[in-house]
Amino acid sequence: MKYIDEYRDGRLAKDIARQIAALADPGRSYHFMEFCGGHTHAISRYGLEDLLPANVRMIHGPGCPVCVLPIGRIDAAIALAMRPEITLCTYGDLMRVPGSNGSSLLKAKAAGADIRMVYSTLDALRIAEAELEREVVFFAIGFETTTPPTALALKAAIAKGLGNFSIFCNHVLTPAAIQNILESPDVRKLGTIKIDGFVGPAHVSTVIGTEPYEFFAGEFQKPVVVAGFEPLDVIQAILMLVRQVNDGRHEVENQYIRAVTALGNEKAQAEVANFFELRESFEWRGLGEVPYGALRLRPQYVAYDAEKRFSMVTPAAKDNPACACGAILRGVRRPTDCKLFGTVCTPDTPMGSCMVSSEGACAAHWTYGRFRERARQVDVGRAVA
Amino acid sequence: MKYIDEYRDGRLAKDIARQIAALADPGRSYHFMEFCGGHTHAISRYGLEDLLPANVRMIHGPGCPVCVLPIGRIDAAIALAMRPEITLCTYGDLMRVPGSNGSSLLKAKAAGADIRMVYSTLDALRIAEAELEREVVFFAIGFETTTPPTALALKAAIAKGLGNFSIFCNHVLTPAAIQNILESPDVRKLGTIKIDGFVGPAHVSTVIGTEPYEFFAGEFQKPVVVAGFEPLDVIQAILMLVRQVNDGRHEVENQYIRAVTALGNEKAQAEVANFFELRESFEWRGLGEVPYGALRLRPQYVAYDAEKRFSMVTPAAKDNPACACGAILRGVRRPTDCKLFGTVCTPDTPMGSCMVSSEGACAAHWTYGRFRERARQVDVGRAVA
Amino acid sequence: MNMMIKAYRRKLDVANGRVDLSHGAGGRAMGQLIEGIFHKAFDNDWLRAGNDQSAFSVPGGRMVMTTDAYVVSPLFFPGGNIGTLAVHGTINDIAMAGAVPLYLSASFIIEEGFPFADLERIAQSMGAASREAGVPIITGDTKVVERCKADGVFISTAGVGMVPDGLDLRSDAARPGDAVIISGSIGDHGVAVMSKHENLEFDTDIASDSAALHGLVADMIAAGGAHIRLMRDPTRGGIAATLNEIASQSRVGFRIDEDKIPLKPEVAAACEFLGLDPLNVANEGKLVAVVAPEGANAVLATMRAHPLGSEAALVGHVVADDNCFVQMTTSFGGGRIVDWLSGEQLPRIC
Amino acid sequence: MNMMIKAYRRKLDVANGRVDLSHGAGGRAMGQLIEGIFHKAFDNDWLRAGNDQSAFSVPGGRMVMTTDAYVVSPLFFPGGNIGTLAVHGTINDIAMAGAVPLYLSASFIIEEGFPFADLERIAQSMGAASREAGVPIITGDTKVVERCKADGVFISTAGVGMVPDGLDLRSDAARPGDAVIISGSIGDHGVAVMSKHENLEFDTDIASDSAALHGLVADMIAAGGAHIRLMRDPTRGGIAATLNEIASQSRVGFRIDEDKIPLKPEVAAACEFLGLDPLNVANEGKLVAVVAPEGANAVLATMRAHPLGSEAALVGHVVADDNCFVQMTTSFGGGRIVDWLSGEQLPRIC
Amino acid sequence: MCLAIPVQVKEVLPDHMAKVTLDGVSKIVSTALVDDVRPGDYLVLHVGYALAKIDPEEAERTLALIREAAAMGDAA
Amino acid sequence: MCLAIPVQVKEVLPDHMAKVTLDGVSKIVSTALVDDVRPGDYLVLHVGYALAKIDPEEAERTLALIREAAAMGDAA
Ligand code: SF4
Ligand code: SF4
Ligand SMILES: [Mg+2]
Ligand SMILES: [Mg+2]
Ligand SMILES: [Mg+2]
Ligand SMILES: [Mg+2]
Ligand SMILES: [Mg+2]
Ligand SMILES: [Mg+2]
Ligand SMILES: [Mg+2]
Ligand SMILES: [Mg+2]
Ligand SMILES: [Mg+2]
Ligand SMILES: [Mg+2]
Repeated sequence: MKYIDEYRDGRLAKDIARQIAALADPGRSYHFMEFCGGHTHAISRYGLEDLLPANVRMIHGPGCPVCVLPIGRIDAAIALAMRPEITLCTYGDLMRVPGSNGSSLLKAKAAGADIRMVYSTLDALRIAEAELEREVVFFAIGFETTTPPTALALKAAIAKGLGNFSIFCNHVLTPAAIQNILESPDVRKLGTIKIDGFVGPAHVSTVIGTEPYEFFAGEFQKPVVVAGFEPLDVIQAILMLVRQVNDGRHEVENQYIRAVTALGNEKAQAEVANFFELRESFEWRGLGEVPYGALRLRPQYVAYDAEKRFSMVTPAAKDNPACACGAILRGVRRPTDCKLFGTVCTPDTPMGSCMVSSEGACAAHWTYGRFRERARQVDVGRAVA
Repeated sequence: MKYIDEYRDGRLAKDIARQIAALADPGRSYHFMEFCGGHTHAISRYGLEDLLPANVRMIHGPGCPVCVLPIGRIDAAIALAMRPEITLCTYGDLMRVPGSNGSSLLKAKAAGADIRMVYSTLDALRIAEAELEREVVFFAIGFETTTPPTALALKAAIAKGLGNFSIFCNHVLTPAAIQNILESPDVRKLGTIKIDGFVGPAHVSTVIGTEPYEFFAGEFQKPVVVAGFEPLDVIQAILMLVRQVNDGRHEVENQYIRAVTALGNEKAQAEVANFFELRESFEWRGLGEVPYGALRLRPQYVAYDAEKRFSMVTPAAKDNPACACGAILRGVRRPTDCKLFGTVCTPDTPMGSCMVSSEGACAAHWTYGRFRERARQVDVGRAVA
Repeated sequence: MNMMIKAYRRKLDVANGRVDLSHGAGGRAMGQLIEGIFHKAFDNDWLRAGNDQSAFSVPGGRMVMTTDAYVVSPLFFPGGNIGTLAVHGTINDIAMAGAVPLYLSASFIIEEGFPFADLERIAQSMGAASREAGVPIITGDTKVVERCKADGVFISTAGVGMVPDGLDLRSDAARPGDAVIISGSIGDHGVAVMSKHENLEFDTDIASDSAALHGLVADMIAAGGAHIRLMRDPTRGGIAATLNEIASQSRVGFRIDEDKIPLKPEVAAACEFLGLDPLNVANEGKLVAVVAPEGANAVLATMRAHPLGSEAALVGHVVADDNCFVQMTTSFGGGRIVDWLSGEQLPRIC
Repeated sequence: MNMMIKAYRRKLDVANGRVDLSHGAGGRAMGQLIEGIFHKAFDNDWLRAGNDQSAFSVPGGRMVMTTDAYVVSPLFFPGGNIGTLAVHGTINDIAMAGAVPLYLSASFIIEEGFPFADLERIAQSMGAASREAGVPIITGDTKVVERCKADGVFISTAGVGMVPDGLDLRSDAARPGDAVIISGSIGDHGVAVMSKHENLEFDTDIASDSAALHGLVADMIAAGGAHIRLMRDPTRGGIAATLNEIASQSRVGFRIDEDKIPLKPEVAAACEFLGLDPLNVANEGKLVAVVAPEGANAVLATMRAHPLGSEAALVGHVVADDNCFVQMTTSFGGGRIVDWLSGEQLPRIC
Repeated sequence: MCLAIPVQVKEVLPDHMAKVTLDGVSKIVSTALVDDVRPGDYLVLHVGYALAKIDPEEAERTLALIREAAAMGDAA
Repeated sequence: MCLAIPVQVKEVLPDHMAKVTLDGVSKIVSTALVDDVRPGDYLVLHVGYALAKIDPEEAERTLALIREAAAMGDAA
């Protein structure tokens, strides 16, 4: 597969890993956070951890839009979907995400709600056109990658005069989340946790470009390497980060030059800007309220905004207090530090955001990595004393 | 079963049959037409023919509303039912009646039409109330018995302001059909066919009373005995007819005095008169156009008249020209005289009206009586020379 | 540390839960459903072995195999439910060959949203029926389909059994002169189900006759095996369909006597309500046996001695008839044909 | 004059007709459907006998029985249809016990309105598949349910077969050191079906691998019967589910090598499109065999000599592991667990 | 045509409805077409509606006539 | 997050759509977010929409850098 297989060559990876080991200062440890679930998935799926030296450790960030969606938003979507006139269209990822009291869209569907999995906003539009007597709501979720397709669907619905199509908007913004993590007290407090650098988003960056990361690199003095989602991309980015740390640099570098530019996809940005505006604040599951961390429809499109159109309320819903996701998302703790991990909390019965999608830190570790527990008697990379 | 079992006592029947045989003049034959399919059914179902002397013969009349419904009305109902907004409610009897080109409501249902079998107009009303977004059409069919329930459903729909309920009216009238038969050229023409008397309807008469038959008895000089549908009722009525014929009388007698009065159910008549009016002419399958032989909704209820509301057209559709139903319904021929009987035409693949319902002359003979063919080498009772 | 085993599995919430698509996807949820409901209800070593098939020892000889799909609606009705039917019906088709039923398989197609509680009730009654009959359900399958792509649950069972040495019942074996015996009253099952049908709903105490007939059959074979020509359970289409099938397969006719056919007054009354002929109404715990004349009395006496045959009756005889007519002398004294029902058994008005 | 026989039966209009409720009602219409489509397609003496069950001779020994329901949507897909699956899948579950499949039963649940033409196409391919496999469909059942109470047609097949003397394959027989062999490329079936799925529709030449494996199995047993511990066909849930099932039933772990698992480039590409792991994708003509180390080479060589095993590969080994983990060395060089899929296999975006 | 059966009124219900019975089988039907329905009455039931009452005396009279005719036949 | 794959344009279709392919598997997707799409181009495909073009030269440059790093590692 062109532009895939080349970047999955394991022999090259082993060599690069050797180069990382050679460059990594044995007297210190390197903690890099990959913001994106896509990177988390690649790391776990390909067993990258096994290639890295013990003192280079990856911290799995909050970059999975499914994981960070608050329970209340799922509850609100379920309540909406249970209304007889509503057809809720959603990406398959959301079907199993648990709401309150063990509910989920999958169970709501079983209980009679008209919920359709779609592959694309194009499918949701098609449903709305074909079933004019239904109120078709698209459960929009995702980062800067997934927002432009939602914007185009809205644009098409307006152009076609589709009065039965609306959007339940849960689009969130990457830079705001990174800033939130860097500003969190435990990350800022010297000594408790150390993030030495970031692997920056791959596909989000195709849209927003590398420029938005310059601020963090400067303000927080952390190197950022934007990287593709293939395993060689990731390992090369780690090498680039190790080099920056060793050099004392904190620059934004672009490993994913084949698809990412400094300014990103300006056409996509413009489409998004036409239809969406910032929310002052939005809850990220695991992180809490993130200022300017999400989008909503502009007021002129209120008729297409399901929250307004159907007077949706987002009920308050708390995660299990024993769930350590918040700390995990900020790199302060690891999945196995959580008492619930692998017992009460598994991908079949997730208790917190990190277990919800296979890109969450806990789910990735459970699904791909838990065999390592036995081997790892002494946790050399443990950051919390 | 009270008021059923008493009238099914076979020993009494044999004795009455013996009395009929004793009274019947061996020098002549007696031909009585039972107008009603209910009588036809009872005669076939209980094997009454086997009890009667050879010179007393029953002719099966057109008294089955399913049989006499023209193909075009079925076609019209199917075309209506195929419209996506329509829910067509119908008595089960109509489901298998063939329209043109091998179609039927059962097949239309299989092809996707929303067709519901109901036991009562009450069920159709319930469906209309429960599914306000559907156009619920009741396929109304039947004689004077079945019309009052349709009238009451219409009354209730109006009272409830049910705007999605309407009626495809195919109600027909018994006296008109009897008159049509008596006035048909082959029946009038002396010598070709002889009807010596009528067994009058049971349940139709509970509604219209015995009075409407006085006209025929007088005008056509034919005895009429209104009779119940149980086999003893029928055999007693035959005895009463034999007596009248022997006496040279042509009176209206009432064998079914336990349920039928001279004036009938005036309340039911009034309800019908409130909502229905005569059609100048209506096609009876097998009989052709019968003047004043059917009802339609009064003009003030046009909104509830599916024919008007949905601009229904009744396409012209012809029976197989080899089908002898018309002559059979007038008593001129018998089912086995038809070339199609039992070969191309069976209850599974009916070609004409008499094979359509188990109360039709051909179907009753096929379903219950065809074993008699072998025995009956010489057809003593055959009326046509 | 065994994480697979340690991993907490939330208990199936049988009281309030519903089947969703994950229960048919081949993952842990499916495993939990199968174990928590089916294995528990059917409980036996074969299922516990967890193979995709089950093994058992058979003696050499003649075996029979049969299958039926059960799609009854409503799923629960007086006297049983779809699960008991699925056990009894398939056992009966084995027993009708004179065979000793040995094992059953069960395949479930479940509609998304189906309540666990109903599924468990069905599974439990299948387990009970199979234990009572001594015929274990040793292998099965579970599929889940989307809402409105099934009707609650459909069950297909298959079964195998061994035919006693020397016995060979065949559908073409009826001979003129043979006796026709019915094991009890007709129409109970069909009327019990129809009484709960949406638009027809009427009140009655009639319960389905659903029962496994292999015990009765074993007694019959012991008493008059050599004389029994064939047996059939008159299910869909009632005894009318069964007698017509036999007639056309054996190229004979029947002459039966309406007065001799056992019929409960309530069933007769319900048939009057619905305009149905009880001869067309389904049975699920009755059999029709065609028996050589010399064995008829012995077989009949044996049947009457069995609880499931206490009302057995000799209702008529096989006659030579090229037309394969099933003729009946009505209780009224006349003659009529008993035909298959044309089309579906619809409640009729006329 | 024989009126029953003379009575004209309008030919089934297979080109344009549809199944309606009368075809499930036990009357003549049903008989005509069954004869005109099923008996014609499956054509054998057992069905022609017209009994509610079919009889056959068996030698004494160990028999296996299995059943599966087939509800695949769409009904037709590259490489097969629901009917071929229903034949192959059940034969395979018999073959996985090392048994020689003998007979099949088939029960059909048909949605009102289903085109005769589609039904005939399905039945014909079932007949062809069963003849090709030498495993006749000897008994069956047909039910018709109302529109929107099924999804075109569902088929449940059951099957029986005889296990060769001395052979005893069991799910708990895997032992550390045993070799794990896969008979060919994985994921073909699931991808072929998904490629025709409504919302996912993509174009590809991938065809389902649907095939009957009993011939391959017979060769394997002849070559290394004593060394074969167990076999499974990795259907729903893919080889991930199959290996996890075996691991937990045998209380062992697996260590497999991603590089050695046969995978077609198009299947890999389709999985990229859909965000699926081919290890979770269904197969319908593949088997996983666990073989004692000393027999592995012989079994593998035999498999490669068979057309259905030409790409067979030894992909890993059984290891001792209380956690029953299925571990895989990725083609990238790292390690990972291969887990069951949680919930339904959904196309995912992330 | 017009299948109809004799049923007995068990209970008069509001809105011109009644619970009627035939040999242990009961059903709720409309009596809107018949006046003055009381428990114990026999009605002629057709498509869920009572069309007429059955007059017990006339029913007995009919049976008497039938028996009389049969007796004559028996004697014949 | 944001599963996306590189696909090649086989055919440009009206209304900003294109038929794209990956190793013999093809699908029709939207190219409304990317300008100037031509047959042979490689695109990054996400939820049915192309988000970006892939620059073949930069792709090669990345691979060269990777190989270079690997060579250093190999030597290490
Ligand atoms: S294991 Fe579950 S409960 Fe614990 S931190 Fe992870 S998601 Fe939260
Ligand atoms: S047998 Fe058929 S075609 Fe002939 S008269 Fe009767 S209904 Fe008409
Ligand atoms: Mg069977
Ligand atoms: Mg059966
Ligand atoms: Mg299975
Ligand atoms: Mg349903
Ligand atoms: Mg049977
Ligand atoms: Mg199986
Ligand atoms: Mg299987
Ligand atoms: Mg059957
Ligand atoms: Mg459907
Ligand atoms: Mg299997």
